[in-house]
Amino acid sequence: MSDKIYLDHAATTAVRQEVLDAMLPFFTEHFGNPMSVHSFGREVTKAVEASRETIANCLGAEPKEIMFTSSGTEADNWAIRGFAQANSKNGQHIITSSIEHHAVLHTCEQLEKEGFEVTYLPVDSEGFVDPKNLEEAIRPDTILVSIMHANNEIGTIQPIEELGTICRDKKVAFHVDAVQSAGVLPINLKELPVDMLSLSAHKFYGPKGIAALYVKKGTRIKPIIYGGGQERGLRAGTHNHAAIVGMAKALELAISEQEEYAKKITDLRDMLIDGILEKIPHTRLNGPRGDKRLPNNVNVSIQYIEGEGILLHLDMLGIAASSGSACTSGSLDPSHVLLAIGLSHEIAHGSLRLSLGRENTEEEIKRVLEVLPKIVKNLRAMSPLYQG
Amino acid sequence: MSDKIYLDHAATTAVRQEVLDAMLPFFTEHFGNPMSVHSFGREVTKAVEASRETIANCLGAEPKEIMFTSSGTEADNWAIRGFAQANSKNGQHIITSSIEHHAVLHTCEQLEKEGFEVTYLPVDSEGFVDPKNLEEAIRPDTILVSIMHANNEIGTIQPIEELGTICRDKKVAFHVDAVQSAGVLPINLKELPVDMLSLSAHKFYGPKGIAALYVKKGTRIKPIIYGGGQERGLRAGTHNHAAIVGMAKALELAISEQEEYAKKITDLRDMLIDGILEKIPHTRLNGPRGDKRLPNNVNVSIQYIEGEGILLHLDMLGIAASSGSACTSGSLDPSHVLLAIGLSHEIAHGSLRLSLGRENTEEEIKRVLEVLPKIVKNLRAMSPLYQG
Amino acid sequence: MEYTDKVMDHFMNPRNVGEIQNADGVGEQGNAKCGDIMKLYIKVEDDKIVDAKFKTFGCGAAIATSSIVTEMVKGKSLDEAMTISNKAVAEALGGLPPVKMHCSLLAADALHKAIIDYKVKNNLPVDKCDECDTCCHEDHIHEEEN
Amino acid sequence: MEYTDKVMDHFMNPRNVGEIQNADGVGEQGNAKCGDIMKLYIKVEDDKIVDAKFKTFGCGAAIATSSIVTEMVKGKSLDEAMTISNKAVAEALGGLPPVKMHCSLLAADALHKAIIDYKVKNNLPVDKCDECDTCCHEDHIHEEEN
Ligand SMILES: Cc1ncc(COP(=O)(O)O)c(C=O)c1O
Ligand SMILES: Cc1ncc(COP(=O)(O)O)c(C=O)c1O
Repeated sequence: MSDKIYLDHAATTAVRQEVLDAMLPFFTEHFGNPMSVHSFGREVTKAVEASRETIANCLGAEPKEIMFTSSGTEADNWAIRGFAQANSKNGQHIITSSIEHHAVLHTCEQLEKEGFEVTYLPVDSEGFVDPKNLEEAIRPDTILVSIMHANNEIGTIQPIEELGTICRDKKVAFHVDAVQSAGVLPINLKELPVDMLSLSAHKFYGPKGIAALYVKKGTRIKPIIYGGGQERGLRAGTHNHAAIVGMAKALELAISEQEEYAKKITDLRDMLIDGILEKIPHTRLNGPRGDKRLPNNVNVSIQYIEGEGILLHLDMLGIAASSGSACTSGSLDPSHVLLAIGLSHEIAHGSLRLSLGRENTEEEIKRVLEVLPKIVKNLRAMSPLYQG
Repeated sequence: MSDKIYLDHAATTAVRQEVLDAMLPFFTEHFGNPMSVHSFGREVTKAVEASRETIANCLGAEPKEIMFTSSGTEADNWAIRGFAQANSKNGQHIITSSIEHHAVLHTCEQLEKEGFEVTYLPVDSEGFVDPKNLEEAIRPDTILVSIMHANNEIGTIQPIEELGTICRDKKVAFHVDAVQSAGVLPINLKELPVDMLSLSAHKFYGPKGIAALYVKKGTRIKPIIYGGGQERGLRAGTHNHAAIVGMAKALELAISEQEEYAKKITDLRDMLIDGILEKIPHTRLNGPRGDKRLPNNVNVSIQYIEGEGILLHLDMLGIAASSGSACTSGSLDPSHVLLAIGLSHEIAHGSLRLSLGRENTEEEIKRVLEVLPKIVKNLRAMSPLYQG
Repeated sequence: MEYTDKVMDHFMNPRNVGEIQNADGVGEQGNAKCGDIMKLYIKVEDDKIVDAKFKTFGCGAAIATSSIVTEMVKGKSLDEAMTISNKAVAEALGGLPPVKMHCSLLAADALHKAIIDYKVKNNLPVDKCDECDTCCHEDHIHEEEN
Repeated sequence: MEYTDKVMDHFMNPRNVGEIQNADGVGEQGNAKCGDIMKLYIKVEDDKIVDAKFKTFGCGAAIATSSIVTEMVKGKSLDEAMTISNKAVAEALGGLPPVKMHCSLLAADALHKAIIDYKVKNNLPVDKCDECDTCCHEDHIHEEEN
């Protein structure tokens, strides 16, 4: 990576060396199928179940409540579709927010086409769901509420506990997309009123292709992938056990370093936010400040210019950032999250997300603060909207 | 592995060292998200697209026709459910066979619950689908036929070309589960009348957690996993690019060694089949002989005893085998495949699958032929069914 | 799914395999269709089981439970033997994988049947044994099948 | 999605950025809501475009197409310039990613509008340009968005 600066950790992270080391024996040596009745299978079963236990411990869950999937996206799809289909006789109404990840939103939209009704709760200018709005939106036929823990674009941390308590009181199931927060924020499912929770390893220095859905004991959910009897008959497909081992290792490391990491990264984050707002006129921070913001998320709107141009210039200097969610970067529409917090299309187009990670340093932040103002100046000089 | 003998390659294979080597840089070094607009993303996009092209070339397909999924199971689910849902206005009838993998059968059964009609074609005593039966089963409202290339339990290779021609003539889409055959048998989609085809890397010395669905240009299919715009908006979830790279490498190696490998392994297979039938009385071969059988598959029924006992004894000697599909080994019902070819429950319970692979040697086969008769004798002495 | 060492020991080195010629009681449980048949032979003297042998067609657990049940009953009175439950058989083996629990059912049932067979042959009063009709149990626990 | 070297060159070193004071024709296309606005200024002498400048709010492709279109028109007669198509602009850049094709549409349209503006101001006959109403095109090619 040499002198490149990676500031797109919300899109994905590198596998940590310790994690890769833990995975390596499981490719060529311990490669069996855990469903098999022989030593090659048993040794893998042991590794899979030990990993499940580690992950459960990290989250305050029971091992049986952890189900492996291939991605956070699959976990979100499964939680929502699987629950909706298993419980549709109790009602066909689902509640979510307008700033969820597309894995949640597009699943909900598809369910609407299949006859479910979905309410998309608005958020305030910092991206918060108002618990009162949730309370009012719950109807007798509401079966499920899905609200993300932390937003992937603007870093807003939702009042999960409060929202979950409302759901519990009204006897509605509560799913939390914790893909951005797992490993970064503490999550204790022993105490949180949460029925399902998604997490994805590649966001916390684990491998891609592996994720998990926490499904609280007693929660009825149908499979979305049918086949062999893996995951207690609920999610078929040969276990990706090397990745499972890596996920457990990565989460364990993240949890053990969490406090220290959060402190360091919050300092860098605030340095970056303050620096940008100070050095570049006509900018605004998207999402809240302080401890209700993901410690590694910076998202600013830079008026009069379009985000991709900034990304390209940064990229030429070896700095990797994103404009809105990585998953929508190929799209032309401005981020649905930025529109939902009230930005105009024009301003939403000029957003820049810098998401920090373990290896980032103060020097790197300083370098960004040095080059970014010049890039912006350059692009603004070209903009018909900027009256310098 | 020392002196262990692995004869369960149909369940899964070890990652080849060359494959792991190809994957390694993509965990810690080239780790970006291919959806991102920066060099970390671009280098990964290149690797993913190059892998797609390699796989396409291996199969005689176009790169755009290769879609990555997380498992053969997901590919099968997607092909059947995705096609059924996208084309249900043309009809709601699906045809498959009674010896498909559970990934196909359970998906079909679920679709039946949702209103589709499914015909399960019978097979003959060697496991072949009769093309005449297919022709007769196709109705005006038939939209899809799904027949596996090679059976995972008894190795029967179906007359895919003939079956596909019937489908094409009747304008019905044709899906082929090639999870057991890809990399082992030649597959040329330029010439085969096939619209969709599933393959899974961990069956040909690639990593677990990655597979592909070939979707012929012009085939309408709906997603089963919604979210970001990956795979042209048809299959969401961050790309598991290290595994994708590994899959391409593994398939490329398998194809380049295919002829030589098939020859070697067929000899070992026949040596094993002949040896068992000769040395152990009251045994029968399940599936055909010759070139209509997977070159690496041996499946025998050993009368009067139950399969698990044999597996456990073999395992104690370091020999890994399976009794029916690995995916159903935890189940108590005898294999649906063995029942479908006409075996009684009792005989089906006593089946043993030995599936060979790259590293197996003649010496290993000899060792199996030495110990297996003793194990069988032992267990039969304990059996109330055996009148010695 | 994993067997305990004790299960593996009884599977690899089953005790009391065979038939008892002129057995005082014989119990058969299961059928080949389900994948397990157990045949249990007992020799009775003074209301005590003095010998027991078995023949079993079945999985590792079926063979191990057969083996241990023959050990458990030897020296026990008929009444004592009748109280040996499925749970006790499983526990004596250090537990069985959930998916295999039905095999311990089979062993106790075969034993109870052998005792009833003896009692009937000897015109002794028989308490109805309700549990003896287990086969291809509907409640196979598929959930736990890993 | 990947840009050609030529696109990156025109993006990093855009030619003819700026406004022309007292331009003979000005064309504006797109709007900020869609994420791109292009403003194209031309100077005309003897029916020939002798200078062109642009200002653009937009993505990399929008800036690169703006830059190259100003190069392409210089020295061309108005009629020649009017025939510069979207396709030609994209081709001049060595191609654009499918998802970005609409940006080349924008550039040609702004050019055509600037020429029409000149003609209207100078009371010259104007051929109707049908293509000039592109914005937030419904046909954004989402299929190719990798
Ligand atoms: C909040 C959120 N949910 C879901 C996902 C999807 O996770 P994955 O990339 O593992 O499919 C992401 C990542 O892009 C995310 O940020
Ligand atoms: C014929 C067949 N189809 C599908 C599958 C499922 O593939 P995977 O293990 O990749 O989910 C298998 C493997 O178990 C198989 O043998």
